[in-house]
Amino acid sequence: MAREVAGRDTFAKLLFDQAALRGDASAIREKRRGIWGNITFRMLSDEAAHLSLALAERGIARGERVAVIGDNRPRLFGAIAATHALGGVAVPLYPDSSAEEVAGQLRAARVSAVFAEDQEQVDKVLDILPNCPGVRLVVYDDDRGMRHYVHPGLADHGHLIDEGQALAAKAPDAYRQAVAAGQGSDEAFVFFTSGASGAPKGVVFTHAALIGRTRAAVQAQGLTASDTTLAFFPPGWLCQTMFSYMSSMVAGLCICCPESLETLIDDMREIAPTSLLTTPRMLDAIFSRISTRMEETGGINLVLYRRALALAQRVGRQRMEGYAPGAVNRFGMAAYGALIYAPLRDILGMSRLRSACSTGDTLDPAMQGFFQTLGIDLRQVYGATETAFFVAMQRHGDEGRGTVGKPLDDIAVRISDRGEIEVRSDGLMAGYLDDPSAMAAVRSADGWLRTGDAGILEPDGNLRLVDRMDAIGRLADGTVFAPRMLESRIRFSPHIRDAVVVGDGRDGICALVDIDTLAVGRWADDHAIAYMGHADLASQDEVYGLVADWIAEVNAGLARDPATAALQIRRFALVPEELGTENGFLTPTGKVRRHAVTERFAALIEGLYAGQSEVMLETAAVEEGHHGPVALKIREASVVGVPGSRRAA
Amino acid sequence: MRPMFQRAASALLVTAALAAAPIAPGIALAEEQYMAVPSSRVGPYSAMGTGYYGGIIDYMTYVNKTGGVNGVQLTWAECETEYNAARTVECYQRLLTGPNGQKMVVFDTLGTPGAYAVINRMAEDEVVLAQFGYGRTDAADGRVWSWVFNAAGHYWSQIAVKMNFMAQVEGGVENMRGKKIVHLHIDSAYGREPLPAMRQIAEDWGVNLVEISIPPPGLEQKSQWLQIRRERPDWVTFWGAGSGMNATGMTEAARVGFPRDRMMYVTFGGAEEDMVPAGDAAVGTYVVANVVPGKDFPLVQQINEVVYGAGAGNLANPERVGTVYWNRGVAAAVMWVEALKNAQAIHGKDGQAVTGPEFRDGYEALDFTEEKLAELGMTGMIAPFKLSCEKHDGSGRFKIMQWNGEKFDIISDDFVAAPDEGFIRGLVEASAEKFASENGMTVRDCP
Amino acid sequence: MYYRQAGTYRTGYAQDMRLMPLKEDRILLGLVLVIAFAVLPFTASDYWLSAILIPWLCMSLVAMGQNILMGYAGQLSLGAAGFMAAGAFACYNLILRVEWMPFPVAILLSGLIAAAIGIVFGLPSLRVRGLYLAVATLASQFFIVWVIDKFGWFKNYDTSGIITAQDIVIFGKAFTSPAEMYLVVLTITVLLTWAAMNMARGSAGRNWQAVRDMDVAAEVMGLSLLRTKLQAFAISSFYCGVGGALFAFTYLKSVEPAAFDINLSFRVLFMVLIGGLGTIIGSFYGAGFILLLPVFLNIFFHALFGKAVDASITSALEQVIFGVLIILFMIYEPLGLAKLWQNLQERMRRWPFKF
Amino acid sequence: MNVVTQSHIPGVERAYPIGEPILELDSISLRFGGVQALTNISFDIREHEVRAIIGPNGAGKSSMLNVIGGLYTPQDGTIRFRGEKFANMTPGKAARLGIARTFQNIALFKRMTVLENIMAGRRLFTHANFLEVALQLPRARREELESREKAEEIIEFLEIQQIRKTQVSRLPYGLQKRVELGRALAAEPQILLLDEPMAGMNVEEKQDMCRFILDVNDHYGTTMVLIEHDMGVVMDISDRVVVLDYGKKIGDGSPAEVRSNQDVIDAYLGVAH
Amino acid sequence: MNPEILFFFEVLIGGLLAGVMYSLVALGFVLIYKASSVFNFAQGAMVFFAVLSFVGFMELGLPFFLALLVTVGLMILVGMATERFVLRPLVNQHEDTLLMATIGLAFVLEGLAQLVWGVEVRRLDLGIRDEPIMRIADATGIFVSVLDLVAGLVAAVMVAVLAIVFSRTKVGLGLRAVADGHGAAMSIGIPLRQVWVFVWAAAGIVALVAGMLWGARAGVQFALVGLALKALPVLIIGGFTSVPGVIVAGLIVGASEKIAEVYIGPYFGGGIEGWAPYMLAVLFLMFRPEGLFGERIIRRV
Repeated sequence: MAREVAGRDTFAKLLFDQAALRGDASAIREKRRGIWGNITFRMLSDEAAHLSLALAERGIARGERVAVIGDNRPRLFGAIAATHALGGVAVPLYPDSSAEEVAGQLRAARVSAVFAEDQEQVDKVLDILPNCPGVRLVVYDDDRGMRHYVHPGLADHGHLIDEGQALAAKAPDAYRQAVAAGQGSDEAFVFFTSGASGAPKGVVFTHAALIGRTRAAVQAQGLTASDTTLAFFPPGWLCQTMFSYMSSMVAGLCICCPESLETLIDDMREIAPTSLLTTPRMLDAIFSRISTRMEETGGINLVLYRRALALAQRVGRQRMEGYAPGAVNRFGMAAYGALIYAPLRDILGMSRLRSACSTGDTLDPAMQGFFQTLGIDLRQVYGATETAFFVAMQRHGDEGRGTVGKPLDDIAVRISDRGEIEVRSDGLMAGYLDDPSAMAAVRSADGWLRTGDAGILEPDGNLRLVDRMDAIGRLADGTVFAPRMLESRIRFSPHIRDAVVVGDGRDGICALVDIDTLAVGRWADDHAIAYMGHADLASQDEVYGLVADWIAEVNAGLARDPATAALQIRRFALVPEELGTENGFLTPTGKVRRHAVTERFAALIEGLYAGQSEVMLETAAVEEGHHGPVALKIREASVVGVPGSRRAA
Repeated sequence: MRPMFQRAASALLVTAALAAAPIAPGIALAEEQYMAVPSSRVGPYSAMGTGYYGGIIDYMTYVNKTGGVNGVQLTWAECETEYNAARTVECYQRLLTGPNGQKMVVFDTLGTPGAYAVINRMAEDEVVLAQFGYGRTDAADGRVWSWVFNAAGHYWSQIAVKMNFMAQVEGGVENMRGKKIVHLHIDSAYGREPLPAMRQIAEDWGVNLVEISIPPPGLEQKSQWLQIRRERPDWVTFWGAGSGMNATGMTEAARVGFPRDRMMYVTFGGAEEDMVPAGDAAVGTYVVANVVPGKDFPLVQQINEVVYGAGAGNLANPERVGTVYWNRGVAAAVMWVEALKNAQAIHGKDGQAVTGPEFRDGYEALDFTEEKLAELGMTGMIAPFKLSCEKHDGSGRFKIMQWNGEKFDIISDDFVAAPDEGFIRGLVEASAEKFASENGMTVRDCP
Repeated sequence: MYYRQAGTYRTGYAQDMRLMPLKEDRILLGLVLVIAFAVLPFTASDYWLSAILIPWLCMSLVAMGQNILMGYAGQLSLGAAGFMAAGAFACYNLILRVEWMPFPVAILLSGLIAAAIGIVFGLPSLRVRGLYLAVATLASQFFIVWVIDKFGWFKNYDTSGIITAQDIVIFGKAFTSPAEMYLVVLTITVLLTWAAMNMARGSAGRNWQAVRDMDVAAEVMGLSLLRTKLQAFAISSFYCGVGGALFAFTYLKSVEPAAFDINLSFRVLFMVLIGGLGTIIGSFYGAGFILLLPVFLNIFFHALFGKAVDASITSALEQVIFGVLIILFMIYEPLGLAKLWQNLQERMRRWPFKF
Repeated sequence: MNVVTQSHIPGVERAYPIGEPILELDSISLRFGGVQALTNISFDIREHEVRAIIGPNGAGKSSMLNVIGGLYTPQDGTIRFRGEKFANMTPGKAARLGIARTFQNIALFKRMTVLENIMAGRRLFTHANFLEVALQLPRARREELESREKAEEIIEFLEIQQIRKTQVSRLPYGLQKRVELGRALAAEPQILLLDEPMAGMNVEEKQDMCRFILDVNDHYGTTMVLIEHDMGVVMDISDRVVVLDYGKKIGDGSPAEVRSNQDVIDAYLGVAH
Repeated sequence: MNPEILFFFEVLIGGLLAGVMYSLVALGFVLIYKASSVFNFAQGAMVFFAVLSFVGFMELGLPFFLALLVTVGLMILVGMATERFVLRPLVNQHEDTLLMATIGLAFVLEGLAQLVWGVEVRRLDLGIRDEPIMRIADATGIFVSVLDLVAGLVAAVMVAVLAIVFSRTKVGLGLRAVADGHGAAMSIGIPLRQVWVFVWAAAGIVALVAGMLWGARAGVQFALVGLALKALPVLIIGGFTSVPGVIVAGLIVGASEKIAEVYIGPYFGGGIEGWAPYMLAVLFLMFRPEGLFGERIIRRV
């Protein structure tokens, strides 16, 4: 059976290969019912074979699009693999999307079949089915609550596999033939952009493009078949699927699926992946968790922890300045390694981590420094869905300089005259769904794709990212500023979850700050401040004081660098609603939807610039029992060395 | 604060050192002899323990202050047994090797349970078990129990002496026929220890013996005394443990109107600590003494002067000098010291420490003649006796005392012996031989 | 700190449910066993072997029995010393009267005899609970000791009523030195501890705990309260009996029934409470604490004050300190030493965090 | 509530259609001393149905459940299980017949973990005696693994994975109720008696509980008998309802029938809620 | 009268009188158990501590009544200290925990008493003769001592006083409220702490009285600690919460153990007194698990 399928230009062929070469190796580990189940490449390949035959039997043909909605589960990967085996196109959707969003995406992608994880997803799909006439088959995995669903297009995943098995027995070669029929130029995936700026758009990729990009990414990270990764971001995010399914197919690494999001932390500790995809938001959450837990612990542990961090920073600086640390410091590092760094790595489940990539947003150098202190090799990756991420990646020595590293081997990067980053590679998207004009708008005739990001290519080849082109602001006096940089600095406080900086066309910079309810709540408990819920907490004067102190620190930090000295944050306000995915302020991957925030709090922003100390804002059920307008406070921030008036307009 | 801390720290170190077994035995200074003091200073038997071990320690202090044992200074370590067999075993093992690395040569548990708990370890460890008027009676046979001594008389000779005294009061052994004696005893091995001899004598004399037991702790003896009232005995021999039980015996006797001068208390129930709490009820009670209490003995006066005069006494209450238990402790310690002297002489180790076997030889060579007693300043305090290889029990003689409400009056001028000392000795040997044959013990040949 | 848990994942329930799922614990246990079996017998002094380790192990077994009954099955009992006496005298008589009786068999049978007695005295547990049951079990304590004391047959008609335990002979080899006896006790203790741990974490332990925590619910699940409680009594008495027999044969050697008095029962109770109710391993801690703390306090005070202070003062002070320690324990860690150790373990697993 | 009622969409086929009566209660009367708790009550429970017993406080609902579960022995009346007659039921007998229950005031084994509680519910499926357990003989090991597998299935079913090794006394009330349901399920019961499963819960928890009750019925086909005094919830999820008042049966039938029954309306109006 | 019958009466009366003495010790347990559901293991130690202190003060030269007053004050202090250092930190803890803490307290009290007053056995002379009252003896042939009568009287007075305190005073009301549940006590405005201090002090005074009567007979000494054990069967039979219950139960235990010992004991070589009360308690439990006057426990599901 082996080596009969020539070429490794489709994911189906790669799986076929993996199954033939390393059939007993783990492709997927899934924690279910308290233990980690094991799915080998052979099992995955068999499932793909059977499922694809059953799908074909049910009329799903080569080139048709198959949506998958659900969490990272073996069955989901099986569905993608089966789709690819069939020659179809996988369309991973976000499981959190609303029924309307799903309907729009199903229609846009002209999907023929849907793999839905459970009753919740099936309900969504069944609800919108009348609007999506193309969908002929809905497959569910978890039969919980599904027994009485009677619908002609509904099928049980397990039953399909059984059907496929029977078919395979009759036509043993069908799978191989189907796989062999695939070509690199076939469409492989449709991903939807997260929609941080604008509505989500479907992006089409060919097998060849993604395999090429994945190879480059795997190579850059140095991943091999012995690596494992934990998949917990939604599969609808290209980057996650690249880290899981695609990398597994290309490099043979093992994908681990946590039991549930609630047990993620424990599961991560148990499985201790060697490769990890993270986002600054998640790192921020981890850091904030460590800080608060450390504060709670107090005592000698806290002292040790602080000293350990301080020493690591000192040694790190020394190294950067080019001289080796002395014996005392080396001993200190070793001691703290045993006492602090290693145990923390262990607790985080990061002790075996060889490569951790952060993408999706700008990673604050200080945050990165923190994780590197712990001995975690955290690197920033720059890219977007259209480029299949991995445009640039930090290599050793690139960290801590605020750049996003050097471009990967298979991609060329240049900065346009407008200061925009443009890339060219074989691995870029094949186009937007059904919208050639949109493609033409971002890609030049000679293949350079405009990323929409402003950046600087430094002499040593490192790419420095400024911000989205359209986000870059210009103060009334002409000073250019990148909100993203400022926001990530504000966010570094364990008490702050998010911040949105405004100031385009204004005469100063102001910030809307979203506090971390948990961390600030603990802080309030410690300081005997009574509060009820987030909104109340975010209106406490003491909390304002806490944030004001931090912003003063941020301002001081900005002032130290002449390049940013002018960018002082003048005033700020705390937002009364937590910025979350469910209220639309965040994308599913956790990025702030800037326009959503500025729209929602337009009155507050006006108040910031009008010099008011309080703004009334109409709220829609901010919290139970709180209706009607609430008064939002605004505070001045202490500003360092800025000439001119402190009071705005 | 600092010196205190240092002491605490060094004590911790000592504990740690003990924990880090085995300890390298320290080099013993030639002029030191290590002694073990397994005291019981808390709990229900504390009154007994403090007096007895106080006497022992006071005499050892006295010896040290007056030049030691031929120049050898005595050192000792204490361990709290709480009069509990299990803790006694631990104490035994702990005290076995002293802080200076010397092995202990003699062990005295002041209690039958403790003595029984360690008795089988003696031969192996080569330590003398000096039972001072308690413990295993047939251990008086030195051929079987080569390491155990009973130099202050045992319960069998004690009961024989008591019955002899009763006969005297009744006007002769022949008058004892048909008389009734109640043996009122704590329900334990110790309470039953005199019974083999007692039953035998009662049978020989035609005495009606009734045995009634008191469950410990014996603060409530109403039913026993009701039974006694019904039995209407002529005599009661009381074998209690702990001053609560002993005092209650007398108050209950008073409540049922049983005459106290028809009650004879055991040596371990016949001390001031047992009598005083009973108040007036105790007046008239007879007690036998293997060591006579009192402050007038020259030795007692000297100790009072040398030790208590220097503020080095062990008793918290110096008033207790000269009481039954304290004097008993002094007498026990005198025997230790004399045995040490003998051992030094026999083995030519004048001015040197001796080992367990050497000490045993010294103990077996104890010969307390009247002259010796006079020399020691304890004439009339204990009866003269001589030990030997086979004979490990002492004189077997006791003085009869009667409580007068304040102190003990000595009734018998001289020490009273059992009516037939050979008979008791015969019982001892028979019992020991039976034990030896049952347990496959080798019987020592004595020259 | 010591524990490294990242990357230890389980692929089957058998792995997750083993006695010690953590590798670090297994290493620790292995180390303890190696020291206990291979190092201590050769290096520890006779004092340590015969006065500390042997009684500690014996009493740990007894405490384990008490803990099974009290900690797991929730039946408060004050009869441990009585069952120890039953075991000790049963063992003596078995060896005395049955010529071919090998020591291990005698020990096993003594345990079974104690268990049978335990079942009889466990009957009141069907009607009463808590302190009431405790007093009911006191009856067994007093009764058993009284019977042994009263009937000479149990003591082979020894004149003083004290038995001398026979030498331990296994397959013709006599185990008489402290190290040899220690090894005998250790082997039996380890085996029985293993069995107790299996029961405690298995279905038997769950049944006991079900009866303890909510007997109505247990009954409704189809559990027979009668059988479960009596089973707990039987197993508990078995452990007490074996522990008692070993205590008599390897530590006391000369035994009178009065040695198994009510105070001993109370001490066993303290052991369980201090060690940690409902933990097998806590039995060892508790036995160690109750048995050894007074010893160490005694040693400590003698070392600290020497002869400078009246020994009765230090002895009384020891008692006060012991009492204060117990109170402090109840205030700061009412779940006992086992919990303390567990907390330490948790701390080490969470290090550098506390929570 | 919309998620909850879905399994009862008219016309949608049930996975386990309602069958013959599995339990028949005939003229049950129960007295405590002089207090007449139940008077001459008869009704039946059909296989696979969700049967509710409702009534105001003190109506005798819990007594009824305790009679079925064998905790109380009625003075009069008989109980038939699949046609077999039982003069008196004992808890043990009930358990062996496949009757499991939860309690109004949570009766979990407090000091055990969630997993242990649920495994303890496997009582009737563990046959190894303590000796086999102590010595880890094959049967004990096998049964232990089987218990664990079943328990894990239930844990997944009830979505309590994250607390499986938590001691139950540390859990919030709502979760404890869920664990208790899990323990009852572990016995793989034919009939599940739920004593006020939603008492003291907030709206969200109630919804969850309703969903689980229906899912259990749907997934395992378990016959459910539940007590509630909150009529609203019961009406949504049960197939048939018995109404008790002062120990007497005053209504029996489908939720709609019961709702329109005048006696029931009176009884409920008479009680302030 | 037939001497055997007379003897029986004598045994019976002796038993009843002994029983009163048990009841006195048991009373202290009941007080504390009623108010705080704590089984006070230290009650025996309190008896020892109280009476030893009393004798100690007398030895220091205080006159009888002053010594009594000072000792009462001391027992109140012990009550306060117990509340502050043992009960308060353990509020809302499991009963077992509290039981264990009182065991610790027992060690502390025993140790302290011996530390301060030494280990010698003291005589306590209450000036009451403990010899048969000849007039009664002559008239009936039954021996009763003045001390016996005093003990009975003291017990009766104590029960009466306690009954009045329980029913008439504010503290007594609080006590009952506490017994009904701590919340109830708080709600009627009686601080739990005060109630605790009160009952512990009261139990201390009861202990002092019991200790004085026992001490007068057996001497003031450590063995008094063991009296607590004798009180256990009394408590079981009487019920842990009933003051009249322990009095009646004490009489039952006293009488039955004496009768058993005198009439059955000889067949077994005696000593059955040691376990007979417990066996009696077990039998009793089989038929009335809640005790003589205890409240019936009804299990609700």
